[in-house]
Amino acid sequence: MVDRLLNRHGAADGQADDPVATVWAHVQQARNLKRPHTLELLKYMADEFIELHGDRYFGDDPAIVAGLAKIGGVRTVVIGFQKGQDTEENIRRNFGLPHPEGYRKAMRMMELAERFAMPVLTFVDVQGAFPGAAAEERGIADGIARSVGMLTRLRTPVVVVITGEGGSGGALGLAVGDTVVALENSIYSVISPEGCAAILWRSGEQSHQAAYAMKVTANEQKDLGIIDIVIAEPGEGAHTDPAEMARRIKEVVLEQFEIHGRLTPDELVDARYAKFRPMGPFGLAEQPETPPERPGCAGWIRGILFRRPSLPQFPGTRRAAPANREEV
Amino acid sequence: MVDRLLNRHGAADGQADDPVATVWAHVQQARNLKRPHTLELLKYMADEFIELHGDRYFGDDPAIVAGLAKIGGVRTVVIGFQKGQDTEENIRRNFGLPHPEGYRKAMRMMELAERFAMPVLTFVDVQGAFPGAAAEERGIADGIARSVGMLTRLRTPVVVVITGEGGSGGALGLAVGDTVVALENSIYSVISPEGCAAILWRSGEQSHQAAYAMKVTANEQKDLGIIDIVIAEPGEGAHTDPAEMARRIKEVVLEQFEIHGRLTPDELVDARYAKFRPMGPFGLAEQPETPPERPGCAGWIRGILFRRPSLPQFPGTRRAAPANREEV
Amino acid sequence: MPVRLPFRPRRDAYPADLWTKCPGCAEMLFNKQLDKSLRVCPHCGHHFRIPARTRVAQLIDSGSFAERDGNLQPVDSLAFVDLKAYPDRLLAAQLSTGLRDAAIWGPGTMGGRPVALCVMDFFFIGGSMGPVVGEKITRAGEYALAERVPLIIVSASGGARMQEGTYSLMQLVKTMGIVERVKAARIPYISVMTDPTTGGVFASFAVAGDVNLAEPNALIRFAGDRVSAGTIGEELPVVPRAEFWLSHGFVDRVVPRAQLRDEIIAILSMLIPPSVGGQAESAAPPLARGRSILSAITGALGADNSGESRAVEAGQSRGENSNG
Amino acid sequence: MPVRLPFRPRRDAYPADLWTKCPGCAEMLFNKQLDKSLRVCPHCGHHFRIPARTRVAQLIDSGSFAERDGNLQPVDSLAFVDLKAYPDRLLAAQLSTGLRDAAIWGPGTMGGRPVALCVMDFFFIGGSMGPVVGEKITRAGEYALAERVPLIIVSASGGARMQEGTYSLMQLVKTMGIVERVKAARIPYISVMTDPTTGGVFASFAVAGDVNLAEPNALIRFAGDRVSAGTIGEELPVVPRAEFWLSHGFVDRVVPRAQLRDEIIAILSMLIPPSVGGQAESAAPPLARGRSILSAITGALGADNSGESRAVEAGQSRGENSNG
Ligand SMILES: [Zn+2]
Ligand SMILES: [Zn+2]
Repeated sequence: MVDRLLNRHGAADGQADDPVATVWAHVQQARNLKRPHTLELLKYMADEFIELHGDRYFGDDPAIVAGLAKIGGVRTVVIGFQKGQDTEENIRRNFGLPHPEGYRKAMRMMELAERFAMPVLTFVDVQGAFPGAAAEERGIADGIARSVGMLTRLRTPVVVVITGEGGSGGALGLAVGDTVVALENSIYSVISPEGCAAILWRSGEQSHQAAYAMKVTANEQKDLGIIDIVIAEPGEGAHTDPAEMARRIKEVVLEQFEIHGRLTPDELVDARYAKFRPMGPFGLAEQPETPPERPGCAGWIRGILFRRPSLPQFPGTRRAAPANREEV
Repeated sequence: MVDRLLNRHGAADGQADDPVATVWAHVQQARNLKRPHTLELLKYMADEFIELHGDRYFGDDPAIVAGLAKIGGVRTVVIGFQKGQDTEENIRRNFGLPHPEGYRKAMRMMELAERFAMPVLTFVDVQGAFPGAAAEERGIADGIARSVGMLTRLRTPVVVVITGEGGSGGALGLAVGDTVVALENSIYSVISPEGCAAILWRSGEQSHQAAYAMKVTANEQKDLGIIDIVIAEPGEGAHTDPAEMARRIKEVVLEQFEIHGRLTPDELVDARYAKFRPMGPFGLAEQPETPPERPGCAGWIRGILFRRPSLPQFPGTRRAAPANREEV
Repeated sequence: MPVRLPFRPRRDAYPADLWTKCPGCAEMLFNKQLDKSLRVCPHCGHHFRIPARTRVAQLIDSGSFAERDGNLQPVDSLAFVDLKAYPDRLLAAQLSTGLRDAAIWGPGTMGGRPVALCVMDFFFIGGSMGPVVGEKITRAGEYALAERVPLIIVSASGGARMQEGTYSLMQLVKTMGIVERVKAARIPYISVMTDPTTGGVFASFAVAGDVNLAEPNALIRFAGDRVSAGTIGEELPVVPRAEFWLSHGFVDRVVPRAQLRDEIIAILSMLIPPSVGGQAESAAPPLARGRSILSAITGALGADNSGESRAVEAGQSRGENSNG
Repeated sequence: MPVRLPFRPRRDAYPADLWTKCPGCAEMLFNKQLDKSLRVCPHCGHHFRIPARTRVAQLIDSGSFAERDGNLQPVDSLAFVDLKAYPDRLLAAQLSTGLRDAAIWGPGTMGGRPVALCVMDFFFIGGSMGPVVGEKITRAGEYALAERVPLIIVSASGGARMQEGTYSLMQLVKTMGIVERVKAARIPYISVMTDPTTGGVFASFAVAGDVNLAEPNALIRFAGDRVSAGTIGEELPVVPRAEFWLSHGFVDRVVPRAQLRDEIIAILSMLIPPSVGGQAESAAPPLARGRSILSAITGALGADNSGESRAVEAGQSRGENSNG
């Protein structure tokens, strides 16, 4: 299956007969309950790990784990989503769906990292923030916003590894880094395929179609410039050889720490800002005015406004530069 | 009554026949429900006041009010405890007893003050933080500790006005300033007289005695160097002429803002630290060793260790300098 | 005041372009009257959603707004098709709103004070935030940062725009990135949440104001109905509206539309030191080492001449000290 | 291992100086064995309260602790009398504990790393904090700041000392003042809460560690029983012990006494960059402009020679770049 997915990405040569089904298989792979999570990967990657607990405001969110680690001898702050290994642990960890406390704990750890000159490593694998009442009323929106904001200015290297599902704002809260890495079978999306289908198709049944339309796979996201590095998974997927998976991640992470660590804190923060600043393409109309509200000009407007990237450029429209992406 | 209290402080000339009863009358005056609270005083003092709400974590504590004010034309952040004017408001405001949210709201306002170069004015009138389960488990201790800590480093002038009860850590959370002002009939204590009596006398009945022993009155606290300025109250107390009370407070506060505002932020923070750093006297034994654990030397140790301030200095003991206090 | 008719005619007696039925109280409201009351029902206080340009006109000093970057337009970078193709959705929205995307921004003045104002438009694909909206918010913030003028953002949004995929998600990073920089530069940022402010907009710049204002009864939430219904999360016992967030600590003030402009002006006059004479005011400069706090409190060059007598005195006495 | 007797003799058969009854499991424990197990019950894990000097000996490298300011002694500045005169209470405490007040501090080393250690003693008037305790904590912090070594404070306290009135309250300000400065200087501060840590000690330095550790089952609370009983506050449904605060987000780790020293050493080895060769390590210097992060991550002068090969490589390659 992995090979098939690779082929699908490598060339649209028709080997994958049903592209929607292929993407859905990829989504299922990303969600495989046996995939290694933060603590399992650390078991292989870290020389030593001391988990720290609590947000210093309300609680300790078991869906996000964080602590101090030595990885290849490098002192590191690690923060990651944590699903359970079995039903009991899944219930205790709220199926890996975080409350605001999780992001606030993460921010406390980021602050420690900055203060004690430790790089930050995050592991991202979450369908989205917990959508329940308790999370909402204690400010899950605020927790995500501030965590994202803090990451845009944190004066120490941040490497993000998307290991499974990178789902919407809940994932983004820990996914702003100098390098965003993704495992080959992982996905990244603005909303879960189910959520997208429910809203746009008004039916959860269309989640396969939604996943396809959103281009959720790691390699598609790399092509879009959202992800910097895709790490190939061993065997039939990360869960079949977590030790080898961890070894590959560790190699990439340490290399990235070293690259970003060469900068001064000012240079680093400027570079991170410059990385995300141009993300998201848009067009520039030569007409500074917005379209007039009159009938009959639809074709004219359509001609000016919508140019698929693959089509030749219409004279009246310049496409902005695509998102910068540094191959590291 | 005010005159009697003044006399009592002015000279121990026997006019106050029962000193314990006199102090207790003072405590009752400080607790008079009709005394003006933060919002009532602002009505008279502020040209304009915009209350802001919320701690951005959990809630908005009605027991602590905060916002932006212009006082004598000076842009100011005001934070203060707020008891109710009637039973209904008292219930809504939890009888003025704050939860952690109150201190966290206060810290958010302090941060705004620092960032936008506004001096901070706090009004203190609280028996102590709310001692219930919700406050405890959401970290009232942390809220107080961090609020105190932030005030020790805030880079803008802070003037504290104790208007009624300054009770323990709950009060202290808003009572660290460049100048600590107290109204004449206010009290300030490490614990409420009732709490002190319950612990030391093992009976709440002895609260009068405890208030006397702790030297809770504003003028006694000024003598101890804890309070810098005592403002005389009009008529039979602040509640009998709140407009005049507010006028006197405003005059002092604006003068203090001006004095502290002349410093640079570094100078100001250093001066505030230097003000609190020496608070609390202690002795220095010439013997560096701690007392030996043997019987029969009690008298010798007693002679070395305990010198009442009024007694001549024993050669083996130097008293540390009393707390610095600048008369401003 | 609304026109009250002596009797209630049949529904279809109201021409749709002249009358609007209030969803709050079911009263039929005369559109011209409704516009005069800023599209707030005079009977029940229901705040109707309003287009971005209407909002700008309500907030800004008349004639002072100069729209910027009006030529930014969305592209269909994912070639996204759901029940409709994304370009068709865009076109329909553009034709019906007269906007190229769901936000406009520009410099202007409020009460004579220069500001950078960005306003979202819910009528454009539910006010959803894709790259163009994120770019406009970012540029408004960059302008605020460069010119040291306050940033004001009025949100009205269903969240991130799904049709532009993770590019839309990245707008949360862009907007929080500039908000953090505006804050670090000590420039005031006022967020105004209007009905509705949800999803990724609530979870980025909208929640992150120095002061968060909200219109009465505005729906504000992160998890949408349809999204959370599909998961294990239980629903909130109440619909989370502006007043809910006031008591839960994330909104500073719930402000009726009629007072919104005045409140923003009043808050800005608190957060920004007065400047000299009739000159335009600007945000406080960073406190410099060796510079007294008073000079920052009272503005870079002193106090203005309107009732700031104490501040002037303070400045003078300081001057005397340094001469003495 | 404890001595298990084949039968249980009558209580008074145990000489009090040889045996201690465990309040956790009611087992009679042989004192010498109990000392060997760091005064933790081998049957039920009950952590007995221990004197400050015992705690120091358990934590610090043998012989490395040099007590400072042992001559600080309390004064009766309020001439305070309750059921007893304060000087009499002090004297009794001093005679029974061999301490002048409820805390001792000094520099020392843990695992070879220099630290500033301050330990409270609950047996001295309930470990209450007056000016002497506050002064010692402050001086420990000042030493940590001056020498750039980690600050470690072990709390055991009933709160502020009432007999010294608001002077005791001001110790919350002094201690938080120095804690804020230690943190701003990027020096690690580890707070260890032991049974009990309550009142003003919990509400100041004890809660404010970069890392907060607590011993199992330690009582930790702000509002004391007798205090809250006299007011309108309802009691917590459970007694708030270390594990409660772990789940409520204010304690990072609950650490059994046998692991405490090793955990502190391990945490410090994470928070402090390695130094060169056999030299004493110190906390990270502030990140300077123009200085790469790597140099801070790996220590001021480079990496040590024990398994930090990557860091060394990084340092070298950086050197090559700047030469090229
Ligand atoms: Zn209506
Ligand atoms: Zn036991």
